[in-house]
Amino acid sequence: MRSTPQTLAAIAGLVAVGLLATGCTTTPTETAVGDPISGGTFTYASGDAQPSCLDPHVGGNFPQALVSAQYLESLVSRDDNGAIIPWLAESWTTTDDGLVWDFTLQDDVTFTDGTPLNASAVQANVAHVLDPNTASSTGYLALGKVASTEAVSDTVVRFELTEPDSALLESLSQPWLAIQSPTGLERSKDENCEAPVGTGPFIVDSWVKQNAITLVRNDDYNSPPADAAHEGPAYLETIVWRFIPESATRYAALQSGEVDLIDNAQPDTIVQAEASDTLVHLDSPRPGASNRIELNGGKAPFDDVLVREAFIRSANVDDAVTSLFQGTATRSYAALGSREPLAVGRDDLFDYDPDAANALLDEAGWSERDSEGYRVKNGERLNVQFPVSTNQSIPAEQSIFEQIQATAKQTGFEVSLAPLDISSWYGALGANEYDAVSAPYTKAGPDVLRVLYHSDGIVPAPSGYFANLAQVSDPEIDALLTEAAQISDETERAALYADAQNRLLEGFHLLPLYDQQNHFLLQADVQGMRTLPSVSVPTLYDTWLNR
Amino acid sequence: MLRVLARIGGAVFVLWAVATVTFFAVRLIPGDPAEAVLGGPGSMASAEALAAVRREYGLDQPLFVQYLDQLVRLATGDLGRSYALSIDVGPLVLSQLGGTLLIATLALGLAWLLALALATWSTRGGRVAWYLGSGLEIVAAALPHFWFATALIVVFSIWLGVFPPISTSGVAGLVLPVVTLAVPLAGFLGQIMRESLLLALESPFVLSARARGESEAGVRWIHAVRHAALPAISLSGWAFGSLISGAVVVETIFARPGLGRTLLNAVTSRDVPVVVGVVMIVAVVYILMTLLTDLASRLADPRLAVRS
Amino acid sequence: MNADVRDPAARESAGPAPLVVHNLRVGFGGRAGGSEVVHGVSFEVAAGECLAIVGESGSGKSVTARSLLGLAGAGSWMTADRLELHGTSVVSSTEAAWRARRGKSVGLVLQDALVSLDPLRPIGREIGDSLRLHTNLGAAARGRRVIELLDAVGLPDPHLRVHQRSGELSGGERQRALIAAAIALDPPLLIADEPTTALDVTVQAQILDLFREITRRGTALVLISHDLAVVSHVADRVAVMSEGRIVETGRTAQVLADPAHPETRRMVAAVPADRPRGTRLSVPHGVSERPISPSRPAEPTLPERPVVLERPVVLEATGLVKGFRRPDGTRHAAVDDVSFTLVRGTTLGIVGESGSGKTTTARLVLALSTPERGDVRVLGQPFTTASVRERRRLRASVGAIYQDALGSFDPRLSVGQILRSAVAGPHGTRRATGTTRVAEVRRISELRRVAELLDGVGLPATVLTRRPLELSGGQRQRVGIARALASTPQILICDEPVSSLDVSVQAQVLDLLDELQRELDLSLVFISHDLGVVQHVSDRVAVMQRGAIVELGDAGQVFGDPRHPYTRRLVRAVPRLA
Amino acid sequence: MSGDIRLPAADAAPTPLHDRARRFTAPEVVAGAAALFFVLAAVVPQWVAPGNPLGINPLSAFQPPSFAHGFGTDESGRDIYTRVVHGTGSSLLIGAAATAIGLGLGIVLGTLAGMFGPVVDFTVNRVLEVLFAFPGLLLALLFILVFGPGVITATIAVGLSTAPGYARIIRAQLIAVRRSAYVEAATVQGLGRTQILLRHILPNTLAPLFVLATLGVGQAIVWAATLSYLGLGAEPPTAEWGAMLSAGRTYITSAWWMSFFPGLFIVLIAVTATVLGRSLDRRLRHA
Repeated sequence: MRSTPQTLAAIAGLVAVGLLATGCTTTPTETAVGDPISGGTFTYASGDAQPSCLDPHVGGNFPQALVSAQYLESLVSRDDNGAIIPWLAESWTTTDDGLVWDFTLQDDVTFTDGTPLNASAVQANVAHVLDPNTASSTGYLALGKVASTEAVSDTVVRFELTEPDSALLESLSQPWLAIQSPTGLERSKDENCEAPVGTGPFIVDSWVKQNAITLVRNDDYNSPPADAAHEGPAYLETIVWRFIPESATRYAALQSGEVDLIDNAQPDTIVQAEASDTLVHLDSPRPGASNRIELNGGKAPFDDVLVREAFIRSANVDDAVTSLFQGTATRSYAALGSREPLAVGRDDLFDYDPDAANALLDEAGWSERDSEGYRVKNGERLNVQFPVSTNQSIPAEQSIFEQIQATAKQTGFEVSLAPLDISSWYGALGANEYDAVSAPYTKAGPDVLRVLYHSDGIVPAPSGYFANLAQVSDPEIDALLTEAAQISDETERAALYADAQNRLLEGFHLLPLYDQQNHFLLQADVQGMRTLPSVSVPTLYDTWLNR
Repeated sequence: MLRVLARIGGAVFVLWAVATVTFFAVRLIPGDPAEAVLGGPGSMASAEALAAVRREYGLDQPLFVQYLDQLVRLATGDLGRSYALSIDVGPLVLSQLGGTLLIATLALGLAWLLALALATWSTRGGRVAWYLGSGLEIVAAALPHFWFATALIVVFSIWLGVFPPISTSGVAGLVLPVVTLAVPLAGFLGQIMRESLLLALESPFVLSARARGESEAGVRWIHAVRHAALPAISLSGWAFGSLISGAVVVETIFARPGLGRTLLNAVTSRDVPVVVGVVMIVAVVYILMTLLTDLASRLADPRLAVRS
Repeated sequence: MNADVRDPAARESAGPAPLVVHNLRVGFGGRAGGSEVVHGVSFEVAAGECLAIVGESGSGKSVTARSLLGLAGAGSWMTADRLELHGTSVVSSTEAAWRARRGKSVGLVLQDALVSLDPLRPIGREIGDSLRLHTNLGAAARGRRVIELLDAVGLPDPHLRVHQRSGELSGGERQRALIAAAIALDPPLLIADEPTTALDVTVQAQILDLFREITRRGTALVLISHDLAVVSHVADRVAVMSEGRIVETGRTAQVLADPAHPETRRMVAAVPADRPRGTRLSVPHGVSERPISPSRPAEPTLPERPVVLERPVVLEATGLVKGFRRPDGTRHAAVDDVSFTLVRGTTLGIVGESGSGKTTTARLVLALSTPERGDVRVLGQPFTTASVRERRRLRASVGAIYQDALGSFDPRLSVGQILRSAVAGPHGTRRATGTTRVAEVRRISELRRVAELLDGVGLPATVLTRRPLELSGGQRQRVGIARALASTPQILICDEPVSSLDVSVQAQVLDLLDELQRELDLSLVFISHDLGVVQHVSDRVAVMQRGAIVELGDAGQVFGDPRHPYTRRLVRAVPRLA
Repeated sequence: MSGDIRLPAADAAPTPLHDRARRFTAPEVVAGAAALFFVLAAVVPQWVAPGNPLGINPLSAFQPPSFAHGFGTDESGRDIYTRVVHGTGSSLLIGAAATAIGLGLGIVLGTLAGMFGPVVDFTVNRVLEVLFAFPGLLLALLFILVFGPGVITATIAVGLSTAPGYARIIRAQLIAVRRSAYVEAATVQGLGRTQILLRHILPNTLAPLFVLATLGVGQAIVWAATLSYLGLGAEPPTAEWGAMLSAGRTYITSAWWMSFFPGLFIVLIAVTATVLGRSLDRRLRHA
């Protein structure tokens, strides 16, 4: 009897290799890869800042998602086509009005501290996310419409909503709403930040600040998502999660074999890696919004649509992208990332056209130019304050801004780039001291548009932060987004989102650049490495080392 | 005895001053510390939460009370809590201290060896060696750590692949960081050592040593080198300080755990308690280091023990 | 030149001569270049004989001495028809061969052991080195031998001394240790380069005795010195060197009694000891007058000047006390109840060995430091106790000359600037004041005054544009004197004014001071460690020891029949031409 | 012991040594030329490198050094040689300003300590000890933490962190001069305190500071660059060397020239400063 699961796993592995060849997986080399080998230590080198808390409920940023996906699991997940698939919840139902959702949980799952996964556990998590002291940001927003939860039975948990939320499942698929052990959550915030307890394939073993997080295999693991390549415990014995901020160092570490995988790979290193046969490139753009520059319509000069268009027309993004990303990223013309089936691209609106830009500015009354060639209107110079978060944009991106600055200068825009550390950056946004900004925001599904462009998003949180940085307040867009967020019929939903996006793009509220980049480089002998389609965070559950 | 007491008094004074300076400097920092505790303005911290934090960290107390409170806590070795990492600073800083001390000490040693080798070699090998030696020293002294470090990574990790670019369990990971720190310092020390070495070699006691039949090597290693070492020894305290400065860069580039990297992260994330903690611990280290160098110079030069 | 300068006594002594030098040439840099500094000197030294090579600095005596050990210095070259150490030729020895000989067959003693012994190493080690290098004695055996040696050179309780460093020893002890290191292997030839220059007279005498004893043991000694008087007692023969040549050589007594070469005459004449007040010490170049032999005092070349004693007192120090705190906290009095008076037109010599408080006294008299007790009166008016401006006014009448003339000049200023600011005085700074004509007039009168001063101290106007650094020691001291005279003072405080000068230069400066004193009716306080000099220049002499004046009286009396035992010791130790 | 007695000094004037000090050595000549270049680049960069340091040309990005672009091009196709040359001005300015600040503070503290009696001396020395307990970069970082990043703060920060060192040197120098024989001689001549201060003490104390300054500028530039490199100094796209380096370090594996040449210039300027400072020092001492 012992042998069965293993053989099963083996077959699953093989199948997986076949199946997932299409998806975001390391496409294995032609030479037949043998059976997955169990064991070994995997070193992950992250370029992100070390998270201050390993519990993604707290705050809720991407670095947290990356690491927590190894030890925490969500109720649902998505497959490569964006369809919602079961995970901790094996099934779910919703009422016609879409206000009540029942999730049936897998019954034999326990957290790694022995606490059983049940309805009350899920309730505890929702409560935790909504608790102000948790200071949850991303998760908090995602649960915006949840009025209450109730345990229908031990295995069935009910979500009652204030209004229909067609994005609920997408929200729940995100790591920021991953389910943690209620016993763990009862601990102090610090303890839980040190080592959150989940149901995942790995367990947080230790966290040496400034150096590495060590994860060990969860040998009783039995709750892989439906699209996993195998069942039972993970192959890897240990994961060492390191933080190497210097991209050059990170790449050098990969080359010298010190680490097995690096994230935030720089374009030039990607090109090199693709040339080599010892390294493999895994490109997995993030879902949700595309990477874009928001134009602050809430104040001059961008409160004038003509000026917004002029700016967009005078920014030579295409050349910048080709030169800086050397083919590793494709220009986007949409508000949503290419991973989103409902994304609408409008390449007709965003081409570089200085003449048009000049005309528009003259029309808008910015006709004079001062000695330095910048446009002025009644003494005011046409200045664009552009705070850049050094922690959040990769160097190539900052270079793009520099190039936009340079091209926009030709049409008379003075773009003031201000690289700021994260808190000053938030500060600048909170104080509305910006005209253009690029703010990454990851939320699965088109509903991210509602977060980013619904006028409600202008209302700041106590800290002064708000999501609608373009400060779009267009009743029509609001209506479209609200309806789309409530409607359950897929085709109508798609239509509504299409309208909303067109209106948004035609209003020149944003300048799309490219998908949110998410490149990984890994050793060629790393097998079965893939990212969870939900928010494109890697999962090492199926990963094994072919050495 | 009296001198010892004075010494201790001085040390305590310096620590107190450092603590005071940092305390008040930190109070000038823009931004609400309470917000920083809750993960910066990016978080959706509620008003209550902020209030709670202010209470927890005593930020609602009057400034002077906070100051006294901090002094008391520092006196009892409590460095407070990190905003960003939400852990006690004391243990954190101590855990980071080891790594920095390790590379700093190794670098100091290596710098010494290099400087000595260069000085002795360039003072004996004639004109060419002289120019080469002093040239090397000047260039070395002018090398920016970050530039040199990246160059080393490119050459030794990427091209040759002999040394890992990041901290590893083994010794190999130490090589590049230590070299990065050591070479510029060696440049400085070398310049000083050569000057005093020449002075020593021209001094009468070397002549009488030669007149006794002492060999070139003997003259150098029995007499001259010791004199050459003296000024360099007394500089080691300062050198150690500069090494800690260098550690900030080196630890960031080579992704090493250590005070420098901790400090830099703390500064960029406005993690005030950690900054204070690092500054304090560095001050302590510096004081100890100067004590050590004083002792060392006394050992190397008995004349100091006599006068002073 | 002279074929055989050997002493018959030495000729009898068996075995090859420890040192034979014939036509030795030493130079630096390119052999072809005129960089030769020793132009073919020849001499021999027999066992137990002491040959003194005397010459002024720059005469090439030290280079000669050092090339006898192959240590002429970096970039030097050496040729000789014969250069034999103990019978073996070393003209073309390899460095290794030289090393084998140094310390073994030739020992070298340098001056000022403070810097000639490694200050970081115990003297025991330093001395032991010779043994370590040339014998295969074990550490213990070496240790024993070192103690024997220290004992032999007369160092008290050697077993303690071996562990001390040169810094912890007195000048004399140090010198003995250095000698011990040189004779450790009992080399047949010992070379001593200015071995007593840095020492006090009494100590100097002891060291010279030590050398005598060493030669008596049969060691040949080559004694290098700038001071005839010093060597005259030790040396069997003297070789006078000048400009790289041996200009005269012969038995000591004969050379001193009847110096043939003008250079020798100059040196003989320059020795101040036992030369009456007012006798000219310096012999103008070229002039070859009859030698002055100490036995028959020469006619004073300047008219005898009556020393009138009922003339006014210009300077009066009473009960001066000044103490210092030692590093260990204990106080010690550097100057302890010192009182004296200076009569116009006379010279008060203050003599004493190093550390006796001479210089501190000078500083007190100049009001550079304030006494704890006692006071100084200048021209009958309070000086130390006067108000700052009052004192500044009085300073014009008190000039000073220092031992280290160079150090006493602002390194940035040229001689001209130095003298002009001295002439202009404290109020000359305000250049811009008055109309341009006024300024112009002042400028001219200043320049004239500067010219006078230069003339007075016998310096050419060309030095005006030079910086002191570019001048010779003698010239510097002359500038110093000129500056001191700028304010037409009546009192001149001279602190070791000639100690760092060559004898002949010293002679010139002393004569200059004497002349000036006559012309300007100056009153001098002349501080020196050199009794010979003091005896020559002083009307009255104060002998200081450990901060106190132990004897004060007329020069003749103090030197003629000293009362205080210490004075007696000093006077006995004065190097005279034997 | 026998301090008041000296060896017979050569009565021949020591002119040769003096001449040697005047003569130029090969390194000095080279350094002089380099200095000239840097000054030109700082004052009239467009002469040394015509072309716009900010002019982008995306399609010719990442060009290795060639005839067209001597130092290659950066990620935005800007000519690195042009940028480096145009960066000289700001880098030199930063270095000079920082040194000025450091020296200024140093002079104030040093003079206080050296001139105004033991009490002040003691206090100032304590202050210096405290400042020394902050190793250079720490002080700078703390300062930046308080006043925010940027060129100006970085410059001031570097200046601050160098001040204590200068203060110590100046104090020592001042005390040495005050105790010097020529100051005593001046007193004996009857000059007043202020006269002595103005005529002798200040000139002789301040003269060596030129040397310190020259030596300091090089190091100041390096430190300022370090701060820019850490993202706390100059802001892109300013053509400041440190900023260029930190931009270039991302592409170090594919475009070494982006960081090599700015770094090279930093090293060169520091070396030049050192060589010049030393020869200046030699001249001040020997003439």
